[in-house]
Amino acid sequence: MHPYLPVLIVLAVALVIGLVMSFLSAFFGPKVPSAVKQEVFECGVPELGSRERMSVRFYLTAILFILFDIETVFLYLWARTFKSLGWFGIVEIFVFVAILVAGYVYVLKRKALEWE
Amino acid sequence: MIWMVLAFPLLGALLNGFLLPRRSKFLSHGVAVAAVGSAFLCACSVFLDFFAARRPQLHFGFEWLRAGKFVAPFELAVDQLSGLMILIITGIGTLIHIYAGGYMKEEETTYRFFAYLNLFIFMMLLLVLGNNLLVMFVGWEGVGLCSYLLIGYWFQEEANAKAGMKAFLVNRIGDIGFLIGIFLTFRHFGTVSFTELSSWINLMTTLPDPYPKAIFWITLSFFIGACGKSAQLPLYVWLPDAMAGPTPVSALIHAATMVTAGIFMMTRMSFFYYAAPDTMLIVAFVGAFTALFAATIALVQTDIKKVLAYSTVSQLGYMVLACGVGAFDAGVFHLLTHACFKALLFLGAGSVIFAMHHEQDMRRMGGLRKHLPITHAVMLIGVLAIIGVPGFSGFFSKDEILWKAFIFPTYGPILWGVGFLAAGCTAFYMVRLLCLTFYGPSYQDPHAHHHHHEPHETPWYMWAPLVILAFLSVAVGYLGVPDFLAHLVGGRNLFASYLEGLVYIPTSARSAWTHLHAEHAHSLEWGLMLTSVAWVTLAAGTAVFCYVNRPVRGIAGFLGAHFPRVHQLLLDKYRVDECYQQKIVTPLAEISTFLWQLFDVRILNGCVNWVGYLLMGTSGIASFRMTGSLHRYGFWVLAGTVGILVFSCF
Amino acid sequence: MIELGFFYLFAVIALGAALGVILLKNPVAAAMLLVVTLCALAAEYVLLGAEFSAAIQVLVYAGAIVILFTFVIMLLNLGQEEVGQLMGVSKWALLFSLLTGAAIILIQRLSVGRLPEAALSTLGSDNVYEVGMALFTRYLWPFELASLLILLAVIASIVIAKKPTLPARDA
Amino acid sequence: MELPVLDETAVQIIATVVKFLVVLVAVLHIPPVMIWVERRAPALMQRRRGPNRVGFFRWRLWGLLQTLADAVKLIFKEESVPGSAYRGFFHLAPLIGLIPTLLFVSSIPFGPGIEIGGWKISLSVIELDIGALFILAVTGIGVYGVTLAGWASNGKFSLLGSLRASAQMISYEIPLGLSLIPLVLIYGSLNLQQLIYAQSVVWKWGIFLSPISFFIFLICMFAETNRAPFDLSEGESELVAGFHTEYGSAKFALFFLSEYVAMFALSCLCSVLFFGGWQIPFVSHALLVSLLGVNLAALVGVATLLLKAAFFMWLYVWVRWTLPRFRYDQLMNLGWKFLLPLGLANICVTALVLAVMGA
Amino acid sequence: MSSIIPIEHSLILAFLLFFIGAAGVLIRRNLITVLMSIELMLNSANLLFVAASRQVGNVDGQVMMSFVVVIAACEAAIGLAMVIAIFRRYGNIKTEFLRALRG
Repeated sequence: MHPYLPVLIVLAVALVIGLVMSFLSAFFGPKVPSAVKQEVFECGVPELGSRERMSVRFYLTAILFILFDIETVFLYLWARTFKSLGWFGIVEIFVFVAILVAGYVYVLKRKALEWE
Repeated sequence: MIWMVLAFPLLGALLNGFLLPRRSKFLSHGVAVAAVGSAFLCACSVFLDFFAARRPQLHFGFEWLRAGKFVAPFELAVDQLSGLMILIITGIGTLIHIYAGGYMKEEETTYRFFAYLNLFIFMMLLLVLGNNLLVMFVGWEGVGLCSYLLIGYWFQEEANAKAGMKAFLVNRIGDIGFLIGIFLTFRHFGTVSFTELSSWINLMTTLPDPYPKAIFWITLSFFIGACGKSAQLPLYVWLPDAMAGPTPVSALIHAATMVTAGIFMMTRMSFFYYAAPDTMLIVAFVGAFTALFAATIALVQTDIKKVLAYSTVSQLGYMVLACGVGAFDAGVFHLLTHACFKALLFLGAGSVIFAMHHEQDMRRMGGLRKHLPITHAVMLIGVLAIIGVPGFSGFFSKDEILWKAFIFPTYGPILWGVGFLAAGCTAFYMVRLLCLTFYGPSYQDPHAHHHHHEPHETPWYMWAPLVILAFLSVAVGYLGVPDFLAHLVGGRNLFASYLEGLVYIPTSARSAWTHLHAEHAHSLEWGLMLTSVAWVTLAAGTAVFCYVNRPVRGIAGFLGAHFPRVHQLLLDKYRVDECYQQKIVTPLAEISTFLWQLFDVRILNGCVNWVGYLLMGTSGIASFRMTGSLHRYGFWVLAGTVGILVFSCF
Repeated sequence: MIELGFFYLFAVIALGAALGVILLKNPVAAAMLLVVTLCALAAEYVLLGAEFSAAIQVLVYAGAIVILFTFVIMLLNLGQEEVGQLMGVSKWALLFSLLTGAAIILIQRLSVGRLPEAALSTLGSDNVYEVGMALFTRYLWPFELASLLILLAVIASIVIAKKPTLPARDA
Repeated sequence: MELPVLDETAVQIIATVVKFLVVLVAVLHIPPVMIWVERRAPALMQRRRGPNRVGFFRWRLWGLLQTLADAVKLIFKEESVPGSAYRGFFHLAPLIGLIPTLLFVSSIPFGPGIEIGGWKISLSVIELDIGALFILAVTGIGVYGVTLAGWASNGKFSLLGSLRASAQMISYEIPLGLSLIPLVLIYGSLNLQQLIYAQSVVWKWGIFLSPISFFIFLICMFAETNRAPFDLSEGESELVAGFHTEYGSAKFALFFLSEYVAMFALSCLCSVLFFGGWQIPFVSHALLVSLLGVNLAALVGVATLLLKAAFFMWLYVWVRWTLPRFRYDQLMNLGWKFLLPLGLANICVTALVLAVMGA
Repeated sequence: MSSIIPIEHSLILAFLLFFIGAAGVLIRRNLITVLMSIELMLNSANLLFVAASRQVGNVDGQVMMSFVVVIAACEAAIGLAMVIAIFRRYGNIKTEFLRALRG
């Protein structure tokens, strides 16, 4: 058996069961819609919607996330081959990490991660 | 090891220029001194290696340039000449670096100063170590650049910036000579390497015409280069102005090392010069007259650094004279002694200026002996050395030159006479400088805002280099005691025998230079020597008589009273600068303006504009597809890809 | 054969989702379908024996890059109405059919006796280890350069995104 | 029991489905039990009673059936969708949140293999050589559930809550990933089952060989599940209920379910990585097998793992009622400016120590 | 893992993906969708790398694929930063506003 077949099985079964569960109330619950019920909850004040724009910091966080996500993946590769590579690998990965840490320091210096 | 000699100063320059924090003066000074000091130690090791082997060593770096037949490797050579030069450059350089830390203490941007200074050392080493003309030329231009940067170190003042510019431009004229020399050399010999050139010259003895006309032009071109760098007539004008730079710079660059590059270069190519007797005569006369010319100007100057600057020009004239009469070893020996005592004099003058809070006018000094005892003592030694008092180094080197000039077969006595007069002037103005500065009553300007500061001796790290230099100013003379004196105690001229094998006369040219090794009556040598000693003593005595303990009148007052026009002429430095301005600079500027108006504005711009108008008028026809829409562009790119794909299917 | 069936299944999912990415008006929907495409491709990588590629595809591509897209869409709060319509589609049909035909013919012609036989036996079972060894020995310099590239990208994007630009000139 | 008609593949497929269904049924029981614990525990701490009425006729069972009643009630509630919502994603978001957590919990090795009728069956639903990377990948996908839920609701509290929650989750994914690397360095494998086998004796447990990793992992466990003290995304005082403000009835229950499943999965993972998984301390598995046989020993293993996981589940509750909530800037600073450098330093030090010891 | 998927299948799939991506770049006016379409094109290249790696029998293709992922990450980061900058400047992100190349 292909080792990834269970992933597919789990995915399929979970999808079916999840769909069933999320439509349980559609079967069992009452359906009495009204205009007020369908408004977005905004603590009772008249609805404004979500039209205002969000802080650019979320974007910067995601950028930093990408940076370190890639680093993490490569670190896993290195960790897996660590026993064969020895000191050579250490030096190599230290250079790699050092360069990325430079980016991290830059981000900190630009105060891109300061949440007010 | 030889690469380390080059690497340390460069590293120091890079560290000071780019990497180190710039606030700490102590750090930048320390790094600079450490860089040059390490280079000096390495140079000593290189020199000892060479000295033990007694054989020139070539160090191949990498192939630098290759264009057709033209090959220029980056190659260094250590031989008698460059080995000696690297010792002078790094040794005296170290002392001056140490001194400069004190002198530049009140500056804000010392890192810049030391970065330039280290860079200069690097470039100078490159100049002397290069084994071909191109590497030497890199160093040649490099030292010019550093000199420019350092003269204009206080560039906030316009005069300094202009002085730097002047030095740079005047040197350009010499550099053009140098470049033409390189071109001619390559054209006629197909190589620019010194070792190969020297073997070429030896081979040429077999040719029917041993002296091709080209050698005259080649040597003349190189001599123009030497005139620029070594401040000879008529290109000397930049050197006095170069005193605008800080005094350690004057000591290092404009006295001890860079200005001697011309003499170094001619010695390096002595085999060429020996083969061109016509050039040699020109060289000898230019040298002799420069020596006298500058010495007479120095008689009346009042700025302490200007006196020393003209003195440098004059001494360089002696060295060039030595080269011109074929006594390259005497020239190099004078180079060595001059490097020691002139560096000493400049640094001493620097100490005086430092103690006087940047007062340079000698008429406002006087009586400093009791305030600056150490400086006084070393300056005294320096003056005795330069005027050629027996027992001091200048005596041996200058007399050797005069002697070699005297025995020169063509116009020898005339050359000797000019040099002899210059020696007297030298003695006079140097003693005058000493008297005005250190003896007599004080003439400090009472209105100066810092009058409540008594002049005081400099800190130890400023006078210690002076003491070392003073010792050297005496000691190095004994390396080159002339044979007839040395024989008295059973020795010989150590320096000449050291240089043997480097300076040699090509076989074909031997006949023209027989006098150099001919036997002469010792009585003649003794006679000339005693004459010059007497002459120097007379001149020095007159100066002492005129200036010690007297109001500042002396010869200036005497000349001013009886020969006002002569005095004015000397004060105006023979109006050379004005003449250049009127006869060369102004017409050049006018011609340039005319050409600019005619060619650039009318013809060139006209053509370009016309083409532009034409294109602007017609481009609309072709640009209707350029909608600026990326989609459209992308579409056509993709369509092209599809076309290629479809095409490649069949 | 089962593998081939799954290959077709995921190929269809990937292509369908990709079509959705370029045709749907709602950018968030497009981003989600992009995730589907990426995951389907990851499945294809697994079928091709490239476990590590599949992992990096899901982890970095689907998990990080598309998150960035989503964040920006939400940041700019692009609703459906702000999305422009498609440009002219008719020539695309032509181009598409031409290109498909050309490519299929080309691939067929290329593959007749020209492609090397699949050399499965040389690929070991420990995929992560092998990729790691290749990356850290033969691809040492590209690897270090990649880190520099990321560094530059981070700096550039922060400079571009953080600095307020000039007010609109003609919009 | 002989099943001669089945070949290996078929058996494994059936076994996978059965194992997953068992896991699914098990995790479906987690929220009710946990909610009961979460209401009884503070009551215990605060010396009050908590829910204790709802029972089965006269057996009250300490109120255990209260949450069951809650669940049933949720299912029978009306499902209300805001008019301005993006309907498709509104319905899909809880599923997108749930499925990755189910994949996550399926990849936990609950015990050593069992043997039924001669077929060897492992006790993890999904067993991959790149297990650790797989878990990181599905965690990454899980972020979309939160993001989509908030965006699809199209309300400002929901959107802000979801952006905050997803930013928080991605921020803590990095230290989470970094904290596992020292273990990979030490044990040399990404396969979870092999990691457990590598921790065969107590002093080789992850917590002893890499305590800093455990520290980072523990903090990330709380942050990844948006639990107290990191439950900023649903700070009632400012954001009402965060990304699931607009959700009700069964879909709300699904969010609940996925949160608790994630907690459970992370607790199990923590036990697997740092506490020897299903192994009983000081008792070797071989001994257990010789005493009880393979299958019984495996069941003991499962029980051991669940016990260890239960401790961390209890820790979740305990911390929630002990620590106050962080501020958002403190949360992000903790993740980016403390845990990230700490994780990197931890990796570097571990690698250097290993290299020195190896050389 | 044992059965062979002929490389032609991967080639055709990669080609179709690339075309869909290219079409997306060309027909969409929304910059973000354009960027996503570029990701599709990059992915088709990735698929080719992985398929070729299997065909040739070494992992070089997979290594290249991971570099492509790095490049895609950088491209997305900078591209989206530019989207933000453009949005600030023009107030929307339709591509027809970007006509600086108009002749």
